[in-house]
Amino acid sequence: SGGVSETQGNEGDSESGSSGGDTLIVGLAGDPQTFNPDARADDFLYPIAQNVFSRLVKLNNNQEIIPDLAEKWEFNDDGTEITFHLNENVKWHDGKDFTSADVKFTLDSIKNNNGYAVSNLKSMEEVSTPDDNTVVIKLSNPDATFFGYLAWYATFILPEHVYSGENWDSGTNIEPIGTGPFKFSEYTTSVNVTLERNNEYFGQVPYVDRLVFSIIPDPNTLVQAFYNGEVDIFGGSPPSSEIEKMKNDPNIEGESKVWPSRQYLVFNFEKEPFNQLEVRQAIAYALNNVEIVSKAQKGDGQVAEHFLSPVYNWAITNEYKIPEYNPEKAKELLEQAGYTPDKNGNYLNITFDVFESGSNADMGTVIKDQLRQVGINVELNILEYATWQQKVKDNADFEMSMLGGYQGPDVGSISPRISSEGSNNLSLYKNTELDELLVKGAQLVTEEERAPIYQDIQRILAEDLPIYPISEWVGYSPVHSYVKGDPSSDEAIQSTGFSEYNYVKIEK
Amino acid sequence: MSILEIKNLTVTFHTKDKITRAVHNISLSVEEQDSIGIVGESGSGKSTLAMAILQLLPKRIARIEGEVILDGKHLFQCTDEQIRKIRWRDLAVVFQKSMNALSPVHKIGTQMSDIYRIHESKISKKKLKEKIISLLEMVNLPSRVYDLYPHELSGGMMQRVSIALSLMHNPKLLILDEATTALDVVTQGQILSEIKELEKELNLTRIMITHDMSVVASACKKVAVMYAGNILEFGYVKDVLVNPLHPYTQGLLKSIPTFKGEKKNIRGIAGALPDLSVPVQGCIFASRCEFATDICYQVKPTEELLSGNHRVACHLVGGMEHANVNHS
Amino acid sequence: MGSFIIRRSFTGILIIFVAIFLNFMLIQLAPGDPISILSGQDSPSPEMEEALREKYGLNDSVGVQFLTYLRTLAGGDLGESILSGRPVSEMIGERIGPTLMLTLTTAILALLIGTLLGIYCARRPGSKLDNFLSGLSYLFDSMPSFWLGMMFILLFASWLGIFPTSGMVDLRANHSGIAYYIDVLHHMFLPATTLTLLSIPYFFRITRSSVIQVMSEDFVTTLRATGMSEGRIFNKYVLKNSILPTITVFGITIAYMITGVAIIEIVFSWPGMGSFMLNAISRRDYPLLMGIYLVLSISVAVTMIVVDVLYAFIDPRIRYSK
Amino acid sequence: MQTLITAEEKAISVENIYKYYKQRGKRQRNQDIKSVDGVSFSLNKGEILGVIGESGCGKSTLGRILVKLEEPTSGSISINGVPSQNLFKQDPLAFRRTAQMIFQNPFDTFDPRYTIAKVLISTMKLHHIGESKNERLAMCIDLLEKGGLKPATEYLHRYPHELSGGQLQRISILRSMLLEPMFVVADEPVSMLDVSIRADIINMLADLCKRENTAMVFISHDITTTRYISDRVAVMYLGRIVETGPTDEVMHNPQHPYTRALISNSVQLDSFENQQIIHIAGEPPTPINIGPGCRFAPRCYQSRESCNHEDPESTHIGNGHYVSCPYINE
Amino acid sequence: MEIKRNNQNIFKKSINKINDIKQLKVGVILLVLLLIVSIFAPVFATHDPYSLGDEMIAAPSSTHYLGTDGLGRDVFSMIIYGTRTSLMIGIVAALISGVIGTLLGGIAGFFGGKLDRLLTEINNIFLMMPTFFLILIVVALFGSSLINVMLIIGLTSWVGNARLMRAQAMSLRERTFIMGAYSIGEKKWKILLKHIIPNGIFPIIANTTMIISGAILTEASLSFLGLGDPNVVSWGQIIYNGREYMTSAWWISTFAGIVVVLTVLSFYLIGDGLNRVLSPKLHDQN
Ligand SMILES: Nc1ncnc2c1ncn2[C@@H]1O[C@H](COP(=O)(O)OP(=O)(O)OP(=O)(O)O)[C@@H](O)[C@H]1O
Ligand SMILES: Nc1ncnc2c1ncn2[C@@H]1O[C@H](COP(=O)(O)OP(=O)(O)OP(=O)(O)O)[C@@H](O)[C@H]1O
Ligand SMILES: [Mg+2]
Ligand SMILES: [Mg+2]
Repeated sequence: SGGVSETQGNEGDSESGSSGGDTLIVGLAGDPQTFNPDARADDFLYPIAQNVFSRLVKLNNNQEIIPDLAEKWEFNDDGTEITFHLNENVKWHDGKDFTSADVKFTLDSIKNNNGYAVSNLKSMEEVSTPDDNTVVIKLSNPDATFFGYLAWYATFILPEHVYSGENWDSGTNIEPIGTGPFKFSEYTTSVNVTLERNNEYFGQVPYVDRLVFSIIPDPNTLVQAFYNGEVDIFGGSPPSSEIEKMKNDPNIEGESKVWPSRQYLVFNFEKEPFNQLEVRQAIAYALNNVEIVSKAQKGDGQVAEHFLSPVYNWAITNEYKIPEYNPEKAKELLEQAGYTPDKNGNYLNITFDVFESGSNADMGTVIKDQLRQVGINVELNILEYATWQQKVKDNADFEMSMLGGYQGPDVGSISPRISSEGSNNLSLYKNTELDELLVKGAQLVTEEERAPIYQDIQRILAEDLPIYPISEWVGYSPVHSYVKGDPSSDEAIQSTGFSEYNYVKIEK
Repeated sequence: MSILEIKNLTVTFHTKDKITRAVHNISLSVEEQDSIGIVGESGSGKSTLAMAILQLLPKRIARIEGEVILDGKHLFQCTDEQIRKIRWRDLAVVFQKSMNALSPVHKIGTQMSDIYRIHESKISKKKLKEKIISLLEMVNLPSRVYDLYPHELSGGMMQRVSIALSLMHNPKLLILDEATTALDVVTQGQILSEIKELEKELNLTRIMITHDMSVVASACKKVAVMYAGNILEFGYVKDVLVNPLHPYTQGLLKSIPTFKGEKKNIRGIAGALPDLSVPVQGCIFASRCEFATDICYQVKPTEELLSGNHRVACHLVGGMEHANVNHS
Repeated sequence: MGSFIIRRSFTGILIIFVAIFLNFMLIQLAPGDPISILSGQDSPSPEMEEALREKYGLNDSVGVQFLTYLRTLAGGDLGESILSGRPVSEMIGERIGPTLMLTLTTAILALLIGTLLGIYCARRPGSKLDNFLSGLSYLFDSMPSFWLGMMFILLFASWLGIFPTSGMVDLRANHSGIAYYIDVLHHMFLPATTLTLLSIPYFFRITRSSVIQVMSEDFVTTLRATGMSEGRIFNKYVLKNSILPTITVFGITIAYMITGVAIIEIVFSWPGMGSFMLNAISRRDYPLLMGIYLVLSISVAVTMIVVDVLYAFIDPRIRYSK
Repeated sequence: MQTLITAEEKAISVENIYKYYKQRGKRQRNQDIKSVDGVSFSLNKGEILGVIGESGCGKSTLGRILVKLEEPTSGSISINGVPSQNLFKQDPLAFRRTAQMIFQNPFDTFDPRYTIAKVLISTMKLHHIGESKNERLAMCIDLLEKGGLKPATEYLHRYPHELSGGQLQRISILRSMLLEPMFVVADEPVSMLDVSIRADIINMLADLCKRENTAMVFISHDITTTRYISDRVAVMYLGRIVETGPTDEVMHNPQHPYTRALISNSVQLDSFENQQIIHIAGEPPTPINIGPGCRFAPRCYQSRESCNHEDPESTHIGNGHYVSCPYINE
Repeated sequence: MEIKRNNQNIFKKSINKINDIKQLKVGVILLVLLLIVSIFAPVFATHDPYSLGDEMIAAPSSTHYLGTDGLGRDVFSMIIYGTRTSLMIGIVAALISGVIGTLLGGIAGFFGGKLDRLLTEINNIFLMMPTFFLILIVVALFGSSLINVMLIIGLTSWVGNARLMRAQAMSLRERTFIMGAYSIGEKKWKILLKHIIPNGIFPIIANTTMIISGAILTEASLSFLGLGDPNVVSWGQIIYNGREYMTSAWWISTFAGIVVVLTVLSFYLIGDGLNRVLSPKLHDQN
């Protein structure tokens, strides 16, 4: 696809939505830090922003790009210009008209104020507004990732009359005005954020009257609040230890979806012993992803098999898969690299730095255990994130580490993690051939053109092993079964993004 | 007429691992307006005797036998409520450590008023203050003491406060337990003479516990010499001190240096108080007595009543030889 | 008394300044960088990072930053949070209310219950109840707070369903007026009970030993001899004499109210300083951290002064010495 | 005789000792507590000086200064003619051996967690007395038996609370004597003891002084005991010696009005029936705001106008008897 | 000879005393049990506590006495193996805190004056300090090891001890036997060490036993900050790891918690009993 999308009609009947009096409560793990969704990265604002604001285009729970404010769009031939045709008669929550000028304002502001998306939208050269309902974005070069980034994060379209000037970066002191299905109603610090139905919404007008985000920072408490029915939609992923129980609970529903987000090992190419290919390979053979996922991640992971995220299946090749679990081979490789077992039977002593988050520590423990079995003694360091960041990311003071995170919205988004100058290339891996391929892959537009290039990339990754993917993150957002129409449901999936609740009905 | 009658009073302390017989079968009668001094070494049971009369011994560990009759009332048969009424009205006490006799964080006036009201609640605030101040003046204390805290007074002043406190309701019987021991001589002399004067004024009967012979000598009519829970000798001060009959009393007097005349060699009584948790068959003093004979170790001496109400519990009394031998 | 307070306040202020300096250095020298953290791990944005570093003066040397901080502080300004860009004072102001509500309630409850139990046991030392409560106090002392909190949630919210799991208000019901306050109390019950149970042992033990000691003092015997009833001796005299150590413990409890209950606040999603502070720590929000620790320093200093003054007020012996 | 004794032969000579304590409370700023306010005396070897006076007159403070448990505000002390300041600087331990102190409360003189053996042995170790543990233990046994605590092994392994006050005081004296001091201060050594034990302790002290030729300052408020033990007495009032002289001279012929009052107030067994008590008015004053005149004047039964202005000099009235009162003959 | 016999007597006496005092007896037995377990952990453990079994979050049963944790490790064996680490951390950290608190408090209370005021204010500053960052700096400067964990916990928990000791020292320094020690020529600091501290230590011991449990629990939270050693099992880690399993597997943190309580109890009983042995007076009263 990637071309013109079909128009998304307003199938939902706005009248039927007003069942009256219903309140939908969604768990939220922390306080939003700002009410400008474009200024900074703020994961706690994100689910709120999804309901208050709209983008030009957005990603749904299947990682597909679907229309939002832009009804339809088209690329020019060389892929350097995108023309967006906006929905008509869209109104801001304060009643003012939404126009293409707001789009231009937003995109320009992100650039001028160094909003979070500024790096992602680097190739954006100029935004022009031929008329009130048309926006044209000119790119400096063809960029396959651009469109995805536009649909992803910190690219919500903001009203110029609210966010211009000083107001751009004023935290939660500004009342968020958007074009989304819900209007902001109130925010009580650390308690809740309440939204109300926006009857003027250009898409499906929400069924519930109020959407309340209940702020519960402790995941275990959130689990209990969810079981006890104080929260209707869990909001985010529960701790892995609970997933199985929830899946078996007839009163709880929720679909697991693989995300282009994965856990992978990184090896420091500038340090012994990981500058040796055999050692990296030995580790790859020694690890059993199946066991890691089943023990440490339980339900929130899926075993990784390829070097790229399986979400982009068109780019995946089975020719260059992750090495199969083979401990004997691992030992062979170590001996090949010139290591001999010491008196404890260990070929190697390595350190492994992991930051404390989710199941990272458990994964570290399992990895340690598996490596022990092939004669690699691991000293596991579990660090607080900030310390880890300084040690591993800034100072490259590590041997082996583990990283995770979003690798979308395009397959090319892996670039910062593996390209020589990539901002997230913790391995300090340098390969000019790979760099060229990454640039080329991003500049092509169609999947058919791009696939061979990304297969080449997978070959290089398999040969050099700068990273070792372990698992794909599986998003599982449980909801009570009386909640219908959550973003993954059939009726909603084609028109709502992650955490967007305008299709939700409460049927108790 | 006797105001206080103690009959065969025995007090034992039952602690975890032993039984201490602190007061042993004591009988004593106190006449109205008497002043009786009780002397004896530390641990001889003086305070226990007083506390038994006051019913202030810890109930859990102290067993009391015998009878104490105060002004016709059998104290041991009274209920708690009745005892509380008797305290301070009929029976008041002044303790040794007067510095700690009152709460350090309350003003003297407040505490005195509080105590006054226990037995006399229907008095106006103003009257009460007047009354307290007049009490203070009675013991030669300035009225500003009313507003002071205990730590702001010297030892002598606090002792006076204690005395004023005890005289608050004109008690029939006043017990002074080492009330002047901690004071220096000048203050002690002053207070003793003040007490004697007040006594005349208020018709007090007084029991004075001390280990200082000279205090008894100067301030009491009668004296009881206690040793290890027993009264060994009792009589008028002038009889007992001039003509001590019990070897223990004699020993005590011999260990005190004289002020006048040549410096006579003094000497203490060898040994120490016996372990009160071990029952003793014979005379309790036998183990330290230089004249002890076989009978002293075997048979408990009975009290001999001599002329002038002078009573002694000693097998050797009557013979008197030992005393003479020693005096030469 | 007046000059005493002034003198104590003076040293108090001095100490706060030393604390500000130490805090600043510790926080800055510790590994971690608020901007990179802010930028996230998925797709860091170097341009935004640079702009923010410039904005918050993080490119200056630590010394210069400290001076800048002092200068803004002198103007009565606690600065602006790096994370949210809002004034620190405003952010602290929003959370301090619920924290104070929870901790004051529990401190007072623990004080009352702990002290009463302590007194009760002190009057019967060695009794079965005394032994039982003393043992219990050690049990609660060595119990992790999150464990007790979670147990309460499981028991009273999940199993019995008589109390809400967490939060401060019922978001569905949206109460107002009297109903609102009842709702808040209903929500406060579990966290308050947990905290109270955890802090009772301190009050219990301190009161117990202090009362036992005072009970053995001579003046108690005097008062008994006057025929004063046990109740009055106790309530008026023993209590005032034995209250001093309890005041110290209460003072320290109060001083730590703002930051000391973070874990319980998080377990029960109580909208206080708890999660806020831990978040500020993990994200290295320097100005916010400085603000929080400044509040803590001031409350410690003030408490110390108040405790000293209270001591002097209760115990006349302390009043004019030292 | 007296003129022949040179300073060198004096065991201890004390000149113009002052001890002012700073008042810390805010009310009485700048008003010192004049605990000891100009005291001078000297002692020969083996001589015992009794110091009497009412509570708070500075006896203990003086005692502590003499053995350097406290520093005087001004004044000098020489032992055997050498300023104790120098002695102490040269070798503090040696000084401690020279001057010893015996305390009032035997029950609190020893660390409650130390056995008697440990107390004595640690003292020996500190002063390098004895070589081996066994030798020291033998010395302990010897010492205790000499001091009348037989059999010594009975006592060695007891804790202080397992001993009587008399026994403890003996041990306290023995510990001091272990160091063979030149000079001992005994601060009310028997006031906490029972009458029946006091005599033995006093005898023990007196004997030791005579035997070892040790000079002693015996502080007490008990007139008869002081008379019994001391060769000379000094009567203190508010930080000053108001009268001093040979014991019987001062006791039986007191000159200063305060001494007279003091002696008449201390009841004696041998004269209890016809005692004439001299009353002195008022409370013992605190040594804070002492006026310019005679410090006893405010309470003196024979004070006159001039007493309030002139601080009387100490005058010799013969036979080594000194009195600080100009009106003694009236 | 003589001395030898005495020493024997003292040894026998101590044993007798231990037998006499119930709490000491119970405490010592508990502690000895713990020590035996910590030394001979492999003998008692039924499984390798580091190997991840296939039965995850299994309830207590005859194969897994106390069940298994989320990674399939045997909780019983983990607790057994964790004994050494946790005991050591608890004891050493509490000792450090006790020693520092006792010394600083003792110095402040005993010497008094300016030193006292200075130390008291330092004490107050410690109350105001963000210990979290102190810990991070220590990790950054000295790396992470168990020694550092113990040091850090000890260094940040002495304030209460110092306060207690100061009060004790202030009242003890007025006692006659301190004056007596001066008068025989004992030096000031020696008096502090030999007399003031031993006589005033009990409240500090009681308080320090509580620090033991604090340290055992803190260790786990520190290991998440990069201080400490996730490579060695400890009770604290078991408790914290069990946190997210509290609904599904209560046994993980509960049993480890009970062991911590027992340890604290044993130390409290020993502390209390020891005080009775060391302070001869109390012993007799007992
Ligand atoms: N509460 C108690 N429990 C156990 N024994 C006690 C108690 N009170 C006193 N005794 C014992 O009773 C005996 C007598 O003590 P008491 O205090 O009556 O002596 P005392 O003659 O007043 O001595 P002192 O002159 O020292 O005051 C002592 O052996 C003492 O140990
Ligand atoms: N360390 C000190 N600080 C302040 N004042 C002190 C100090 N030591 C003693 N004083 C004061 O010095 C005066 C003399 O005290 P000292 O103890 O020498 O008297 P004393 O004659 O020994 O009395 P007593 O007979 O009661 O033992 C008293 O007023 C006392 O309050
Ligand atoms: Mg008594
Ligand atoms: Mg004295």
